[in-house]
Amino acid sequence: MQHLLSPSIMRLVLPVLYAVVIVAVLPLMAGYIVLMERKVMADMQARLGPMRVGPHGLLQPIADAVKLLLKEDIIPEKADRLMFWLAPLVSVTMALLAYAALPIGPAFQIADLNIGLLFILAVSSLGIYGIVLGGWASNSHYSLLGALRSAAQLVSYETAAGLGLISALLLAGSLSMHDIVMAQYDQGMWFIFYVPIGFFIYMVGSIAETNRAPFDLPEAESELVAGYMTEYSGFRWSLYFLAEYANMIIVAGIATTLFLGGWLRPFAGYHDHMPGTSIELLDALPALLVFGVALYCLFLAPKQPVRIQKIVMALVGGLCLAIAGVLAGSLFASPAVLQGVHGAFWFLAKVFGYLYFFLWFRFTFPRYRFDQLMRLGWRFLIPLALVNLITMAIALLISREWGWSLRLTSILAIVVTLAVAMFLAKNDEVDSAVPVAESE
Amino acid sequence: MSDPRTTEPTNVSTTVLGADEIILNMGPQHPSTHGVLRVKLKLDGERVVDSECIIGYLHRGVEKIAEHRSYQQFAPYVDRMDYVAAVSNGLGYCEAVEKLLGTEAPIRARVVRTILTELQRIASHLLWLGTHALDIGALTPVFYCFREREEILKIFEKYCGARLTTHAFRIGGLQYETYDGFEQDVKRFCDDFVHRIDEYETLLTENRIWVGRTKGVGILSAADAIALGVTGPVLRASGVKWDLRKAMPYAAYDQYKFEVPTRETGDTYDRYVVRMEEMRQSRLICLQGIENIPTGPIMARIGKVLKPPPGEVYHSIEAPKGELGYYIVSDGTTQPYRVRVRPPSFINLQAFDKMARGSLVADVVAIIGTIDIVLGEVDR
Amino acid sequence: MANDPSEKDSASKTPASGAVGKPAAEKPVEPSQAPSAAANPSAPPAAKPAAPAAPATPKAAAPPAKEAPPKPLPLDNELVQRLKARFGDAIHEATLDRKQAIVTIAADQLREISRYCRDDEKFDMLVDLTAVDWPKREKRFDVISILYSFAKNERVRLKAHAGENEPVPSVCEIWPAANWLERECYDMFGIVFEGHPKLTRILMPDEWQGYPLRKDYDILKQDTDWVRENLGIESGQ
Amino acid sequence: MVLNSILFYFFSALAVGSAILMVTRRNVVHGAVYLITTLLATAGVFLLLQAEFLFIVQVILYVGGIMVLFVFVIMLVNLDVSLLQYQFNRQRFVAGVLALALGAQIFVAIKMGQKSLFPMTRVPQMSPKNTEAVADALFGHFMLPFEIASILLLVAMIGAVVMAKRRV
Repeated sequence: MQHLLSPSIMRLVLPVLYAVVIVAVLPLMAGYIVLMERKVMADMQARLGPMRVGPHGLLQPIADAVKLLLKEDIIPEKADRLMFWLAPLVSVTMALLAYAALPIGPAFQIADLNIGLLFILAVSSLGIYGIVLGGWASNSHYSLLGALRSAAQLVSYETAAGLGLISALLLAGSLSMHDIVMAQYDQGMWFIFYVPIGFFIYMVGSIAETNRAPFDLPEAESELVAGYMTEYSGFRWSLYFLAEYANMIIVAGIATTLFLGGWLRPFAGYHDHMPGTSIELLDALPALLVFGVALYCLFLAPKQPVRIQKIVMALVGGLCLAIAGVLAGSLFASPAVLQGVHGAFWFLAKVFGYLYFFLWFRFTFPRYRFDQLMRLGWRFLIPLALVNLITMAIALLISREWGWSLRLTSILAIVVTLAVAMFLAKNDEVDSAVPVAESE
Repeated sequence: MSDPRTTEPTNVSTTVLGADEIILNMGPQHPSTHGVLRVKLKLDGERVVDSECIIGYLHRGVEKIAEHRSYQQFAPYVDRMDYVAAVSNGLGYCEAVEKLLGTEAPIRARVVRTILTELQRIASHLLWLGTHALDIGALTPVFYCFREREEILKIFEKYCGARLTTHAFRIGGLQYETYDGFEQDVKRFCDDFVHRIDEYETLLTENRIWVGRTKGVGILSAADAIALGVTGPVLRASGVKWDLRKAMPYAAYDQYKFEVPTRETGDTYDRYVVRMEEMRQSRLICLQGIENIPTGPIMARIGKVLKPPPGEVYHSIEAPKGELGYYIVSDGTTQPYRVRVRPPSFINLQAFDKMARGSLVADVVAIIGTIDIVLGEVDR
Repeated sequence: MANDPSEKDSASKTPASGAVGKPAAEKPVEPSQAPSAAANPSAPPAAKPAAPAAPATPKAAAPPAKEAPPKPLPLDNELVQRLKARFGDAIHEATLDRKQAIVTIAADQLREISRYCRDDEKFDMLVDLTAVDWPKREKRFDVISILYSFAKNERVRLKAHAGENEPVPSVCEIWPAANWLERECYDMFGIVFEGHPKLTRILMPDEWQGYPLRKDYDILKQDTDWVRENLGIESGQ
Repeated sequence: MVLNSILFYFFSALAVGSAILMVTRRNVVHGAVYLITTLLATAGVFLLLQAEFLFIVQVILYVGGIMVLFVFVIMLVNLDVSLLQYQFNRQRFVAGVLALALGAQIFVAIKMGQKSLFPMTRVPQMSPKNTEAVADALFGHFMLPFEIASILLLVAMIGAVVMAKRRV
């Protein structure tokens, strides 16, 4: 196959293949994240969540997708047709474009740009246009107000999230995502342990950036109803929906790559062998885990009330069994294949772990008011991120110049930053207590 | 560009961006107006300059109907007014007519009435907490609150067959004897409930965002509260220690010890704390009540046909929303000549404009929630 | 049925039978089903037939322990004396009905007496403000305002008689609570409170004709007019 | 190489086309969108020249930052007033002279660069890590201008805040 195509074309085939896989899998993954969200929400609220479509609601995303396709797609009469059509497209394309540099496995990366992280940030920040143009095109006062509010929120929290990321970049020394993960492998420590405050700031910034949880203000404002998405319906609305969940996965991917060691297995550097075989315990873990899930599904299958649900549960069990087989099989294959397959598993596991926090925040915290949200962003998060960046840089400098171990200096940096955070929080408290007088 | 706005702002404050005052309509069909309430807000940018509540969408003319029904026949209508606290409505009406007749319900009936009314108060506060937290964005408390409220509604259903509009009491006492296992059910609910309240507290009370959204929002001073005739938890949160169950005890409240919680600043957070404390106190009353429900008749000796002597009476009770009063004029026939209901939600809602003025649009939802109105009672 | 006989006496006896007569005639049809449905199964059947046979007897036997004498007795405590001293003949009479103080005052003095009650007598909360319609009297409306004093933990009821189109002084500046209450009184009875900041209908639609809670307000006529006006057909009521 | 030049012509055509469209649109929002496409097209050209950092800076700065501001202002200022006014003022003569001058300039540029119009030779391979190269230049060699520029921006920001503050 190699000689058939010229090398320059050959260089394109693999990335295009990955791109097709990602674009195909993404809507399915977004659908199942929605299901995961509804199930976790139900679990936290002492109820069951969707149970009717498929066993334990497993076919719910497919049902939702079909519904959205069949729903009537209304365009408001005096709306700006070109913009109304263009806005969701902009949102979705920018969200999908950001996957180009996301390293899912050591090999599974569409394009290892040497400005990878910057590219993802730039492209995901273009998503604002989708929102603002959507709000404008719907020609209704409220959706415009909602659009401008979410745009303002996105812009201000991007700075905070960006500064949070830079503190991790200091350690990595390169913008390419692949090198960042390799840096964490070389230093033998995930960056979250060196710069946890940067991770915290990035998490809060990313939640605000994707308009979720305590910051999902534009949709939930009492008079804005659904913000910029009010006038959209049917498939067009699902494009926005897909863009939002794609953004969520990207944000989780960036956090995993930068702070949680991308596709690295926990204790990546630690090598021991189970007696008698060449397999390491930690490598076998994913296979065992998925195998356990498969057994549980097969165990549940006969107990499903409806026959169709029995079949679907059995299918799911079979699918998990297959994945477990692949994972186990790769144990015996060459290290490259092992790292590739397990890398993808660990990356996805961390992404879903990170998303679980998103969902957790959504169901415990009430919503911020818009001025509180802005105050938190500008008065607390951005100064804290700056301070964290400076202290981290100093810590790095000390460890390089005077040879102290980075762990020690980073702990000092964290203590200093926390002290500053306390100070910032205290005077932030005083301001927010008197909103009325302040603006007169 | 006008100089810094030291002068009185002109009625139409035109700012550089030309965003002059806009009129914003909330309701009557709106997710967080607790029923068909329409609020016209005049906004200057984000700040509420003036507000006007337009009500009457649920007006069914209960007082007109009362003039064409006999005393017993009107009792079920009373449940439909504040449909969230039907039992206490019934208690107020029955006691008012008993006062009109000059009789009193036997002690056993009064004790059972007190227990059921206190359970209803907890149920009403639970519904308030759930919807109030939902309006401010906390998605979870509403499901916990409704789980507890379900227990109470089961007790009502076992006792009188209905969950919401119960018509649990009759003029002169009770219609049904308490079902066996009534004490155990109430005991089980009370024992379990104390942990549940702590669950809500952990979710909300120290939650920085909840405090940020409620502290300093919708402040009502004690003087304004009294002047506006506001009663109930809203009044107590403004610092006035006044509860009809203590000031003018009715039913069997004089036999039980309980506290009247009050707070000082009278903002949304204080009203939240007062109502949470009230739920704990109601639980204590129920526990004291079921210790010994006295034996004896459950119905006073009044005839089938009630013809109270001509005259008038005003009797009021401490309903979950405030002072619920009945002013009944009798002309000696079997049908009341005039029944006037003093609706706490109607008068508390009047204080909305005082609270909402100067606050932000996002707070309007919290303020409507904190007054705890039910439109059935506002419109009657 | 159980309520039938008493229904007829009430129709004839009530002074307001005049215009109300026509609807009252249909009334017995309606209520008779309601009570039988409401009459609970547990009451022994034997007792029911006995009741209609002798409607007169339960009336006498019914309220054996009725202490409140039919006519409210005159009241003369310090409050009434101070009021009389201050306002003289504006205080028409003071009675005690079912142990509740009622002071009947002249309508035009309502604002001064209310201000006096709030400032000097410490009745700082207006519990309720409503009206009762006695169409037979020449001053047909009773404007009732119920006051409560936190200090003395006591209630008093001021009753002022007002004629059909006779404006009553508004107490809005004394108790802001009166704002909506007076609007409701105007909406339901048509009593004009002069000095009220915005006296408009509060519960009924703004363009509603007639005042619902008046005794001579006939729902049926109102309904047929509305149907004829808006739908252009004859309502079959 | 063929792919390279195809892309180059595609991007430049896109840039010129959307620039023309931008000017002629009556609806301001459409104009803004076409301006964004122009900027993205020029970013594409940077990418073709292997200047990845410039590509990213162009995308983040112009399209992600400045254009968002443009769109914000367009949406906040209610436009139905300006749409009614006549868009073009009557200085036709001045416009004509300017157009001629610009035309002459372009003609001279083309005349001089005749050889490199159709780039046959490959652009010299930039060092893969041009981000470091840019960083060294900025903070090493051109430290002073960089600081002056940042102070200038700071002053501008403070000025904006003061102006906005006075109005509130």
